Amino acid sequence: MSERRLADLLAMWRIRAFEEQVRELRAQGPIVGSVHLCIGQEAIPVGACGELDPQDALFATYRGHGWALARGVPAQPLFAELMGRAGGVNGGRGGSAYFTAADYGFHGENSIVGAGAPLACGAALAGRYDGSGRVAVSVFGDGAMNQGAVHEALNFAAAFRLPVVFICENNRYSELTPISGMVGNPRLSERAAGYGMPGRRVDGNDAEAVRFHVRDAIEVAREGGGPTLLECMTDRLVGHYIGDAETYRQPGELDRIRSREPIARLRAGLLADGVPEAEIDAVERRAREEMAAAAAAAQAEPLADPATAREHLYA
Amino acid sequence: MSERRLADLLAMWRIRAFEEQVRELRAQGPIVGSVHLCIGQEAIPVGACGELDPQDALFATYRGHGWALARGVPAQPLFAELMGRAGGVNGGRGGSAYFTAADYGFHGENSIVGAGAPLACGAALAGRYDGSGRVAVSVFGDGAMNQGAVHEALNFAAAFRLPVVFICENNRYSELTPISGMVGNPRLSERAAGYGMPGRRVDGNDAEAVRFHVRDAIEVAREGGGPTLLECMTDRLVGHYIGDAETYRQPGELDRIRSREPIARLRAGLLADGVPEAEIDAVERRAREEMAAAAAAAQAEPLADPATAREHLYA
Amino acid sequence: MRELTYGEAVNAALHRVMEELPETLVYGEDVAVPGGVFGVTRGLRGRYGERVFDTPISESAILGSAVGAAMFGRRPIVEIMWADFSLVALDQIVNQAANVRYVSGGRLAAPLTIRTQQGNAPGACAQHSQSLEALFLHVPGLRVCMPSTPQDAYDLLVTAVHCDDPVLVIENRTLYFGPKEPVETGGAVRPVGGARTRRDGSDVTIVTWGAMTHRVLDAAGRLAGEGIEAQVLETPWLNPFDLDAVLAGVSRTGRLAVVHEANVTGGFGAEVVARVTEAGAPLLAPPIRIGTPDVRIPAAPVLAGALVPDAARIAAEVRGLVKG
Amino acid sequence: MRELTYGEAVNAALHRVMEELPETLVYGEDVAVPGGVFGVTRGLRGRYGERVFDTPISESAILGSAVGAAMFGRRPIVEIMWADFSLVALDQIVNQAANVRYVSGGRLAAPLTIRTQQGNAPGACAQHSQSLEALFLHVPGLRVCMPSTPQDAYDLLVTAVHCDDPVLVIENRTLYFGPKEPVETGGAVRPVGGARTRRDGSDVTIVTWGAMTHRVLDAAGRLAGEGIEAQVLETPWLNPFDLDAVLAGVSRTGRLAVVHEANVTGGFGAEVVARVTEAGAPLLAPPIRIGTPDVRIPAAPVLAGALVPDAARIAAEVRGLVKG
Ligand SMILES: Cc1ncc(C[n+]2csc(CCOP(=O)(O)OP(=O)(O)O)c2C)c(N)n1
Ligand SMILES: Cc1ncc(C[n+]2csc(CCOP(=O)(O)OP(=O)(O)O)c2C)c(N)n1
Ligand SMILES: [Mg+2]
Ligand SMILES: [Mg+2]
Repeated sequence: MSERRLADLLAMWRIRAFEEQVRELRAQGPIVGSVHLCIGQEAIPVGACGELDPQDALFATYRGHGWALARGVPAQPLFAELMGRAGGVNGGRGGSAYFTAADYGFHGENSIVGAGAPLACGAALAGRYDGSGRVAVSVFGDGAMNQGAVHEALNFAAAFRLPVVFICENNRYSELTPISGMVGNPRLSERAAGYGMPGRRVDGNDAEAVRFHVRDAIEVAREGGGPTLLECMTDRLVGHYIGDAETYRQPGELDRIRSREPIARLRAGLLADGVPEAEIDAVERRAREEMAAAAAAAQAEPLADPATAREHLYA
Repeated sequence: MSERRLADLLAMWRIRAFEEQVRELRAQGPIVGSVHLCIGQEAIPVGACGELDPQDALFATYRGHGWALARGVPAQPLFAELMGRAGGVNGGRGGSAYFTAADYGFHGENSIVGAGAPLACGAALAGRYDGSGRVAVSVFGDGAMNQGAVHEALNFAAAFRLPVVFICENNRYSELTPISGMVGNPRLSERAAGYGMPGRRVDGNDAEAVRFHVRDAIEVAREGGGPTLLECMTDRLVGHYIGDAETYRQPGELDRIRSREPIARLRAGLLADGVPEAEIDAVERRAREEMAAAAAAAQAEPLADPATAREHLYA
Repeated sequence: MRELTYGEAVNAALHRVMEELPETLVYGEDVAVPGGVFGVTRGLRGRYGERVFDTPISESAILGSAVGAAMFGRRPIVEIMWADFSLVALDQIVNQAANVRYVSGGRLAAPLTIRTQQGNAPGACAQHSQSLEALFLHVPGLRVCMPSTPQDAYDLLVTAVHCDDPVLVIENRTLYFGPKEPVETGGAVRPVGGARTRRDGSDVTIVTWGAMTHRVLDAAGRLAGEGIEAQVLETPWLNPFDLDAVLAGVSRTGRLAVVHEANVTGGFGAEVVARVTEAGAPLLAPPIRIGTPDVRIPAAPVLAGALVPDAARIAAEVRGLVKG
Repeated sequence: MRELTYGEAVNAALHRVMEELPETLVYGEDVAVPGGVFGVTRGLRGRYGERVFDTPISESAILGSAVGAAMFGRRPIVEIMWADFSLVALDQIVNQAANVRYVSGGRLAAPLTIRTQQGNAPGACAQHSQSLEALFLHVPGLRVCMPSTPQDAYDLLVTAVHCDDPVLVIENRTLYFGPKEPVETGGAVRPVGGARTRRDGSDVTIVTWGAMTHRVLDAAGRLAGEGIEAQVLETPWLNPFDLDAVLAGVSRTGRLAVVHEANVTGGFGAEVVARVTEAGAPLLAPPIRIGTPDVRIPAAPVLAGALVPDAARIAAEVRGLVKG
């Protein structure tokens, strides 16, 4: 049991350490443009991705670095992508907010809010004909629940009982605006009933809780039971994007958030269970070292070649 | 009591007689292009429009002739519009599926499925600032519930508690396709809870039932209680558009539909209550004569003037 | 050769690709059990079962799922009933489909075909009458064609479905029920691109596409009666566009007229004129564009008729170009 | 005169119209309490309260409600954060807003202003880098402008809000935080339309708009060093478009180059070239268009930099045009 939890800790630390390297690289210059970090939300990809099989499809958002890592995409080509290196997963064409890594079962970020949900329906639909038994996971935020494309995808999947697991990462903000004021019913998972699919609110800061519900939803999906909507409650420990002044935070909000953030929580739990602190700290150190090395290696790679900028527009 | 019901009967007969004239004119030639009749659905506009005040806004669909008539738009300029006459409510520019008659509180049909719902939110929003106490009614079909714009409008109205009454005319078909197979939960009104607004299924073939629920929803809206979704169950007695072969009808379906259609039902009810048949038949005759006269008068009007075709594009 | 109407030719092409490409799917609103609002997809559901299905009225879900399915080895052929309706879901075509191959550096592809139809028809309202090809022609990553004959309706659709890029096939409902013509079916899949000389002539080159082609041929016939010989060059493929064919024609005739149903400003006619001008082709007179004026389309036929170009107006303007 | 950046000028214009037109509303994603993701709408919520509010991420509801509110006497000023996002809701602009006045024969109007911003910025992905003005310029019923200076950012927005038609004001995020410049605020509302001669010259007329204007001026400066005098004519108003100003310039210089950030094919540059050609303006050389090649925009700055026109490339192509 504590093995699994130590593995979760490592997986979460790998994501957080990756994101902290990204923040550093963005500050120093090698990474340019707007970057959306998932610090504080690591438990969701870590809990979910372990339940996916190789043939499954995963569609995330611009806040997708953690999802790519949890899905198994190596850190170096991700760093390389963010730094516009030729060795990036898309040779620098995707960047931080819009890369794919299909070889690893990561079918891409999307920087149009909600636009990935219909794509996920298509991946699930394809599974109807290719005998793969594929399940598609569609990840989006709380704010995306108010976007037409997400609605159409939820109904499309429900009407055709497509094997899709819709994971709404409810971090309580749509960019700089609290979701609470942007909906009539803040329990987003309650929309599921209207579509005729199960909907659950999940503790998104607990990888184990996420794992349980995702496994359940995938089981239903694989058996032909159709889609599920999981509303994973979490928080951003950082701004919406790097540079966000976070003026919208309430007094004491960040303390409250830090007190329940997934890594600190798991760390406390492991200590309480008698796991030696040294062992726990070693996990953090290992993740940090791995990411520092990957970032440095990626930074040493050559930039994308401008001469190739026009290639691959058409077959 | 039977006065009100006789008035309803007259109002419904006016709509049906109008539509039958339209069908005739479409067959003969004066009306060209695709036309969507509301025969069988008359009880919904008749029940709803009596509850609207002059300052209220009404947005319908391409199946909106009945809504315009019930709102008080005279028949002749409607016939004229459908026949491309200069005297049409839009001088022939709107046609059967896309006319407005703002002077009568009819803010238009729309021939893009679901597109009118956001417009209705705007009319309600305007009322926040102009002190009119305006309520906006947004009418759409069952199929439109699967369109992104309707979802966004429902949430937008709920989030801001806008005074909008959403009336879904559930005639069980989206064009030629049964709605039952296009949703995961056929009780469309159950989507309301997810948005945080009341949702009701209403007998849409009973003007009195529609009146009761619309009045209730308008009362809530005017008091600042926000929007309501009313799913009015009804049936088309005719094709989706004139020319529809209706190959999708099940054996016995049309008989079933005719047995519950609003005019026959109300007629039977009035007879049962002892209203003399002659009086009831007089209502039908009166409506038919009125519409025949209006159609003839409109047909005698001059066509729109081609020389004006470029006017009014910009202020 | 089979005698087919334009609509029947589209149907024959769909049957062929469903037969020869097991990865194809056909779906959209009312396309399966009802066989399409214009009957163009008739018989597919019965023949290919689950590979053909009706959808909710959800263009974003239709197009987006087609992109997703295409990324996973399917070849979806989806229908957007009217081009006007693509505007509720343009993101899925422009921001999604068009980016898949390029951004992934060729690791992923989106071989989907989007069938739609457009243009004005008597009585159609402003929301059901637009000619929107210019919007799609400004989007790198898409292929776009507009057949006007039964043979091209067949050939271009077959080519589109075999193409590994997202292709938009823009049909026209006023052509579906036109005359039957001999159509060669089952031939080799033709490459993407190409133009058609529908009539030869030495006085002026008229470039056109879509349903306008027929009005242009009518106009050319009238002009011939007056001794004006117009070359009518149809470009059913607009992306890629066969500029060479246009330049070849213009270099012979020295005059260019471009005719399309879309409103003039920002229409693809501007691109054609610009390319010919940039190429420095010597012209005897400035080129002209003939299209719908920049207004919305009114429903009344008598009003729309005063706006959408007809043979008489096309002949008059071309006559003015030639006679100067 | 106040010294304002482009972004501050937009903010000043919003404050002015909110002050002088009580029927105005400002809403969109993050525009109210946060003051906009670029800070451009700062201070409005505090000052005008309920007339300024944040919305759900629902572009169809934002745009559609603005059309509806405009039909009922309001003057909504709504923000679409990136022009790329308008593609999820284009129906509300094209099929709804643009039709209100025409179809109602002038009985109804939709005086709304849509503020958005577009273009590439270092690191921006393909879904956040497009220049889409050509799509809107093909839509009769809309007005479209693209300010590039603080003064125009102020003036054009004030004019747009006072205009009784739907107006799209396309800003550019790379300009918001540019240098402060003296801006005359509070002046009379200027009419819709017009062009600006940003630099005079006798050898070639370069027509441009949006952020490209600055790169063109840079290029013109370089060319002057070589003795090539370029007239730089900015057309911040694209609908209506000031063709007369272009023809006047071209008639003096005899050469035309059109520069825009959008990809070339189907860009508005084609319309400019087509109109000048149709007008029969005598040219010493065929006109040229300079824009982004027809590809998607890659995120890596080194890749995007090879595609989006810069001063060096503009200078080189214009040099080629003049030197022949
Ligand atoms: C269609 C569209 N509208 C607006 C945006 C701008 N935008 C980017 S992220 C974002 C907020 C999304 O909030 P949420 O869905 O909760 O995801 P989170 O960022 O919190 O993970 C917005 C409005 C966009 N990218 N696409
Ligand atoms: C966005 C859009 N998609 C598709 C259509 C074509 N269409 C017109 S009516 C219709 C069916 C609508 O069904 P429903 O909402 O149930 O209304 P009903 O016609 O039954 O009254 C469809 C698909 C359209 N007009 N707009
Ligand atoms: Mg969020
Ligand atoms: Mg229906």
